[in-house]
Amino acid sequence: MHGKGLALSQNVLPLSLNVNHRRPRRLRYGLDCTPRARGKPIHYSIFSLIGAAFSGHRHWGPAWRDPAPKPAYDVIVIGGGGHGLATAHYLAKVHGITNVAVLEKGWIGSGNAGRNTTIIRSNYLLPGNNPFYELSMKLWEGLEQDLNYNTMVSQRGVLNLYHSDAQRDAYVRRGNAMRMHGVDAELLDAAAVRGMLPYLDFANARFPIQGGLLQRRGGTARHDAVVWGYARAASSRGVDIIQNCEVTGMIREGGRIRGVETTRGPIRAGKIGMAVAGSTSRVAAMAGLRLPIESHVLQAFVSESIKPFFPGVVTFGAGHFYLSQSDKGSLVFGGDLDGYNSYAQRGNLPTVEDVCEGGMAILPSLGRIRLLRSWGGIMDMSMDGSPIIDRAPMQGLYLNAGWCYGGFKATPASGWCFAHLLARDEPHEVARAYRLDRFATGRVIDEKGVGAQPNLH
Amino acid sequence: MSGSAHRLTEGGLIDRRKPLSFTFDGQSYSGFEGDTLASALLGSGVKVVGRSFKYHRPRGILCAGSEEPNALVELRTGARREPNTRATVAELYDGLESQSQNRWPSLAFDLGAVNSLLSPIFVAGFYYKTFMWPAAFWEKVYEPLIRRAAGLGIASHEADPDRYEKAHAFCDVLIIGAGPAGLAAALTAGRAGARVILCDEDFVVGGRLNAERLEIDGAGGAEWARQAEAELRSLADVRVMRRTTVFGAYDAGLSGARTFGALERVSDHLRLPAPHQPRQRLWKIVAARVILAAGAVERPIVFGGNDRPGVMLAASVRTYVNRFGVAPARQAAVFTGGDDGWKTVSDLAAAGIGVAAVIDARAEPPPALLTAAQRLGTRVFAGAHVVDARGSHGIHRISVRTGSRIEHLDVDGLAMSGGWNPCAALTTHVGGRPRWSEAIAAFVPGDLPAGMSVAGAAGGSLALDAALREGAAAGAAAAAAAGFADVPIPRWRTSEDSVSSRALWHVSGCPSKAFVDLQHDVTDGDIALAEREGYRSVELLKRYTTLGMATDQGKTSSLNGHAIMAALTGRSIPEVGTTTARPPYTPVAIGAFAGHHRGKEFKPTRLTAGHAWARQNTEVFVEAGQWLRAQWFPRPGEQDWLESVSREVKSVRSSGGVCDVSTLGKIDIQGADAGAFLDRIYINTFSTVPVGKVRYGLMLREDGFVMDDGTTARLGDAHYVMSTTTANAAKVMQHLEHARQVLWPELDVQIVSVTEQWAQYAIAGPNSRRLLERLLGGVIDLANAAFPYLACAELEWQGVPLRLFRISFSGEMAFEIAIPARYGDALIRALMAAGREFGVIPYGTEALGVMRIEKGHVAGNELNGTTTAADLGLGRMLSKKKDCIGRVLAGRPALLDPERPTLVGVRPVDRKARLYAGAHFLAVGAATTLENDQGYVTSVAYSPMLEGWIGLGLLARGPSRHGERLVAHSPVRGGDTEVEVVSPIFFDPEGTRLHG
Amino acid sequence: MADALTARSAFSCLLVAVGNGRGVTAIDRDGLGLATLAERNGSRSALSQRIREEFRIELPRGPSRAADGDVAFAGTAPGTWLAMRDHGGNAFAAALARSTAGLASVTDQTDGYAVLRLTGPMVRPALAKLVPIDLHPREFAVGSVASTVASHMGVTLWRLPDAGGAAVFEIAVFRSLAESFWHALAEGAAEFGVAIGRPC
Amino acid sequence: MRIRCPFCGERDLSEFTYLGDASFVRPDPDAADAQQRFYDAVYLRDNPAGPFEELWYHGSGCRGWLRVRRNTRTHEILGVEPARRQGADA
Repeated sequence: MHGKGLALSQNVLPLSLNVNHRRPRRLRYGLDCTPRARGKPIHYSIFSLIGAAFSGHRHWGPAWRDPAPKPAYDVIVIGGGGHGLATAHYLAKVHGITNVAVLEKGWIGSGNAGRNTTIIRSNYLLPGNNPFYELSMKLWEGLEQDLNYNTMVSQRGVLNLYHSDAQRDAYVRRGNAMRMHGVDAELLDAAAVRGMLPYLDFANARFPIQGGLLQRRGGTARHDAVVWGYARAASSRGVDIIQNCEVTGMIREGGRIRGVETTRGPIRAGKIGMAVAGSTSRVAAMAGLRLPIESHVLQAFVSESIKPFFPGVVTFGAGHFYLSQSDKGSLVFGGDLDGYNSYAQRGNLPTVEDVCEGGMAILPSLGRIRLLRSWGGIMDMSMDGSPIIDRAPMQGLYLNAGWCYGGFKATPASGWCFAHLLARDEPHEVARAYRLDRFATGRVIDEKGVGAQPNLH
Repeated sequence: MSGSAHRLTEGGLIDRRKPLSFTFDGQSYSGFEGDTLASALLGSGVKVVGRSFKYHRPRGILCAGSEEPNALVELRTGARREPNTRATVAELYDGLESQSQNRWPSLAFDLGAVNSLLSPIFVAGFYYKTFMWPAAFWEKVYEPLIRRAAGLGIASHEADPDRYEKAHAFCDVLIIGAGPAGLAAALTAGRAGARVILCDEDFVVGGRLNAERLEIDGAGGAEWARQAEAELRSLADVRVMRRTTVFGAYDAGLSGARTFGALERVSDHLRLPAPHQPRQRLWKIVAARVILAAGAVERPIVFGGNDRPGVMLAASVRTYVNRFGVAPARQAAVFTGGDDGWKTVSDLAAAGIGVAAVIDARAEPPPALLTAAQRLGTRVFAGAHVVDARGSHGIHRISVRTGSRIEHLDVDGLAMSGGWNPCAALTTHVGGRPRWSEAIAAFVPGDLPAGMSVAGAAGGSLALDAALREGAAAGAAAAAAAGFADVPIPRWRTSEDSVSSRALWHVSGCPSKAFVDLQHDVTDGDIALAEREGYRSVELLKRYTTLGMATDQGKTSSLNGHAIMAALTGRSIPEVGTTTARPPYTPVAIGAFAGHHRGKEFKPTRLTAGHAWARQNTEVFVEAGQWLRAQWFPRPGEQDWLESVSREVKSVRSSGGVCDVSTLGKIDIQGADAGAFLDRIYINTFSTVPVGKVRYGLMLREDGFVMDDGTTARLGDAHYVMSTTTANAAKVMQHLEHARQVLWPELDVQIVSVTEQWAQYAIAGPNSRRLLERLLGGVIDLANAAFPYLACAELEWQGVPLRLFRISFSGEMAFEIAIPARYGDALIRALMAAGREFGVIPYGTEALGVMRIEKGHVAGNELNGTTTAADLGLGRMLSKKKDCIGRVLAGRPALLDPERPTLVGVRPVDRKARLYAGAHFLAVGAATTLENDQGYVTSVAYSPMLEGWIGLGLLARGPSRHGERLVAHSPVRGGDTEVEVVSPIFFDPEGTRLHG
Repeated sequence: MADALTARSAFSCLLVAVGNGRGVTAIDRDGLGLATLAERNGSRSALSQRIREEFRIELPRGPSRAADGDVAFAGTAPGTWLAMRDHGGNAFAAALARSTAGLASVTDQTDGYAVLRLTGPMVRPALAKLVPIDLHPREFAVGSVASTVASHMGVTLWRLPDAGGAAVFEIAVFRSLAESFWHALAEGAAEFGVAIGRPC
Repeated sequence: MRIRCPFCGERDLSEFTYLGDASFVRPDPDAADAQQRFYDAVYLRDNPAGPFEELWYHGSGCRGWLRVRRNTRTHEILGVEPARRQGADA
């Protein structure tokens, strides 16, 4: 199909994407590889690494500074996860706003950034979502060069299996929407899926595999490295990353939010952005705000390390299961939410069983591979399964929330668009639909069509 | 080679009369019943059993338990191949096959070992700093190399041939660990009459009693454990579960009863599972009280070459000597931070194994120990450290540093004792945080989950008498708390057993690599690098260096790493903190969590009463949720599905057909307020439906979007029966219960699912009435006047209740007949027999789908949760006279937007062209962009009546655009088709055929 | 015209002995008359009175089963019972509806559930592989009733008086699930041996 | 997690399905600002970290709707009662 120029906002380079290619050229958004001045981190490369080897790696400095909070900033970003740090990075880099603090109550990446299954994809159906996630994918494709940090973005493909004609028709509709936006998508029949993954259960399946929707540019990234890479890049541009600094209240003057109370004292700012995922409702409550969000626990699992066993990412269409294999050799997999509101970063046994049943249903060779570790992340589940990037009703406060379990793949675009909103007070073109008032007007973005019940999204 | 040189001639819990043969890397060896693979390998003189993760360094056996980080092997072959199996817990069986991992071409000569030469570059996190240019090289070059190098064992791609199963157990007291503390607890709780479950991951009970030379009441520890087990097995309500690991603690309920996950390795000690036996069984144990008696794990010491084969934990050396009768070395040395290591000296000596030296980090070890050493002729290095161990395929020399003096000793085994870590993981799974104990220099259980107590070493009480005392007390207390009478708490006399846990973390200034995490090759230098780069939080340290992320989950490594980080940052260990332990305690096979829910048993299968008949007439079935439904009924000579389905459609419309519609949800709704209740559920009115009539209804979610549709019949003043779509039956039932119990409890309504009670068949087509008249033989007058469209009746036929409905999905004159399901098989056979002379045929879900599209009836593809009543052309059904669920929010601006895609029919302009569901509507010639997207095709069918493909779709302003031409754009399937927008009712728009 | 209708049990052609021994004995209860009895709002005491007169049975208020002769009522939800009569067939529900008219809603379930009677020395270990509830004699006494889930299938089970020194349970599963249920039961019980008893 | 069903007794989590905030009260559909009230009731949540009243459905048991009080930080169950007001059964 013919490529088309993407109509992205002025600070995104228009580009043309040929979906027939295995993958496009890595895009270099303001690629910047020049070594840092003294005091800044040493530029990472094989050469600096070899050099370091001779000195016993003694000259590596901290990847990011550890400053004390200043009394005031132009912008405060609450939440030192991927979204918050990406926001700070793009504020500094794209918008030149460097007097920025990122406040993290624990250690950076201690929330969902470090508790996900590292999948990246842009295979969305609805016009409100599709361009946003595709911008994210393009940012992923240039991330290492942008950050000078190997985030191990690995486009080994994401395959969604279908098991019925109705499911196939829904994927056709989605695949067509993706292609209409220049996103790569291919519909595979059962034979093609078997060719790719011969060891899936084709012989004895309760819900036979009829085919799949494939996005070859989808894949995985090393989640912790994304956090550290953004932190290092933002810090090197002057952003203060302040760990162990929990926000305990909002400083309100008139109708406006002027700053935050924290465990390390009050900090004032012209604008305050929230990027706190599962803690969204709690922080919003400090500003007297009720939001269309529930916090739910999503469990994830890793197996023991084994030699290369599974190439890309696959999702089961007749159960709750998705799987990939990390570069370290662990199978990384997950499934459905536990289904009840939770702020405890752990789940219960029925979900573990449900996920493993799904795994055995499509990949019966998993049987003897051992589950090594499980954990739970607190998802900010919105009422239509899509996020909110918008101004809060009261001045000075900005919302970045409702990521459900799609937060990781959204990290770059979330930061990009939130930075744009904070810098310009207007929504970024690809995030226009993520309004807070869409639930009142009915302009919901409901990919699954399950309505106002977050645990079903 | 002969193993004899490495086996003691007597002692231990192995049966020397029962030799077992096994292979490792293709070479045959022999061991004895009672061996683990590890003890059998050591007993055969095998020192190197694997290669490390990153540097591929030769590794031996470190431990004797489930915490082993080094000795991972591939067990069994073919589809049963098991990567990363810890040789220390693999029970030996005759014919066991095992291979070493992560080496090529061989264990002895592994090319991967070049990584060791590159180790100056391969430091913690090196991959984050490089492999970035050129970008396109990542997937193509760098990553494949990394992926091949990483990973340990190789998993089979063949389906696991073994069975797994799940089981549930309930008890008053769950005791985790059958060492001295656990046995004492079980004895007291069991004697009190409590229901006790005692689990141990080992295949013999006794724990440390089997590994040490200890005595209880004059009997040997192991012997005492046998007696205790015998008594426990004699108690009716006590269950002793060996080979069973309690791997996870989960949330409790109001009663305090808590769920635990446990894995029973039913057949792993056998060559093959016995008939009807699973390989493993997943237990879900609900326990009112829990006693954690899981013991403690010894810590390695971080010094140069501490990963060399032959360097072992001191207590594990004792285990191999005392329990397995194995001599791990001929001439050994012991490196200890406290008294504990000295026990290894005496046990080795007692077994006739030479002990060249004891290296004690303390300046002044207790005099008693010194004299004992003197008696044995063992050299003592006080205030000294081992700084290096040499011998890549088994150590032969160690370097001891005393002050500034370095001395070399030739030994072929080194036992190290760096202190003890209580196994407290299960106290933290549900949120508890461990507490630092200066007394034993380790983290011990802190705040405990409700209902849990800890006894013995798991709580930091390492000595035998304390373990027995605490266990007995905990057992009695738990039984009492569960409501059982107090029992006298037994006292046992024990032999002298002082266990010290004195911290010895790290020997600095070693000439060679000192390992913290042996499996992941994390060295003290990596910890220092992480500190320099700011990854100081224990969680960041873990993620950056992968410390503690190996298959042992840091049991032997995390605390040593944290201690080094504490020293580097000038903080105390409790200040540095510890990482959270997460389930499972030890790795659990994924197959066990799935149980028998795999293959065809992944989910239950629901079969209609007519299924046996259908099986005799077709092999083509389709999954509809959990149901199986006949998709079509092929006739001999028919080329493909399209020919069969088209024939079925034409037959129905020309003569008649019968279709099993039993899978549709049926809900019995009774009560004085049943009508009023339905008025609030449906957007249209049902309280006004006369008895004996049926009405089509549409229900919304409270957010105003369509939830489900179906017909509801009024059988009596206070009795309706509702039908739902097959897919939404359960959801609607839950929705109705919510409305009845939560929203309007004042209404007198009772609802019951009768989906399963009634087998129901649709009889459609011009001959449908004749068929029924023939079948029912005058039981009821079916003439239009007496039984018009939308009539319903309850009748009795041959002594069996029947329900008859005059409704139609196909647009033909049609009936649905329902009969108690036990007669469903008889009825379908009777229907087909009676219909034969009228040319009535069976039809499946495909023909049903074609006919509903021909009639423009909406179904699943249109009821997708994002459509409104108006979108589906059903807006007029919304009653203005009453409220119903979803009415208010259906009035939101976006839901009333005239631009919303609305139901239309579409036909290819070229009547021979094919249509594809999922194609998007674009104006002819418009650019293929989302901005130009006007809607999409929801359902398509080949209509044999119109002799071409037809479709339903949702199109912006659809109803006003009949006659317009558009492009149905489908790049991923079928390409573009020019279509004409038409009415969604393609066939018999006047509906005359309904009335026959 | 059609010849007399013959009823077909959901378990017909399914129940065959598995494994060795008679650890568990299964008996098909096809034909057991079943009906859901749900009290109308405000008719609790009147309904109890009516049942007492009609069947000499005190309607249980909790999850338990009260029987007299061939009739029994098992509490399955507040104000709701599963009524049963041996060999009662579909006629039982009709009769029950007549005798409780105005006080309760009655729904025939004779064909909705497939019911097995399970007994034998290993019946509890076999059931422990299916249901997540405690069947220990102290916790699940004779007359106890439970609606729960067995290997992803909804079931209602109740305990009858012991016979031949073994516990006796009856377990009802939606008719359409009979084959899947039997498969799950037989696979788990095979190690104990499953025998098929004569219908009673 | 185990939930004590007032009718069936304490049962495993897997027998229940979750709806959410039990404070939902269906607003007056005839109110002048009905749409705003329904939006508020259907979409907005307190989503507290700590004790929380929520609705669970015992779908694999008695099919009763339950009002469960549970701590969302610890998953501790604090109380359970039938959602259906007792008056209706009197």
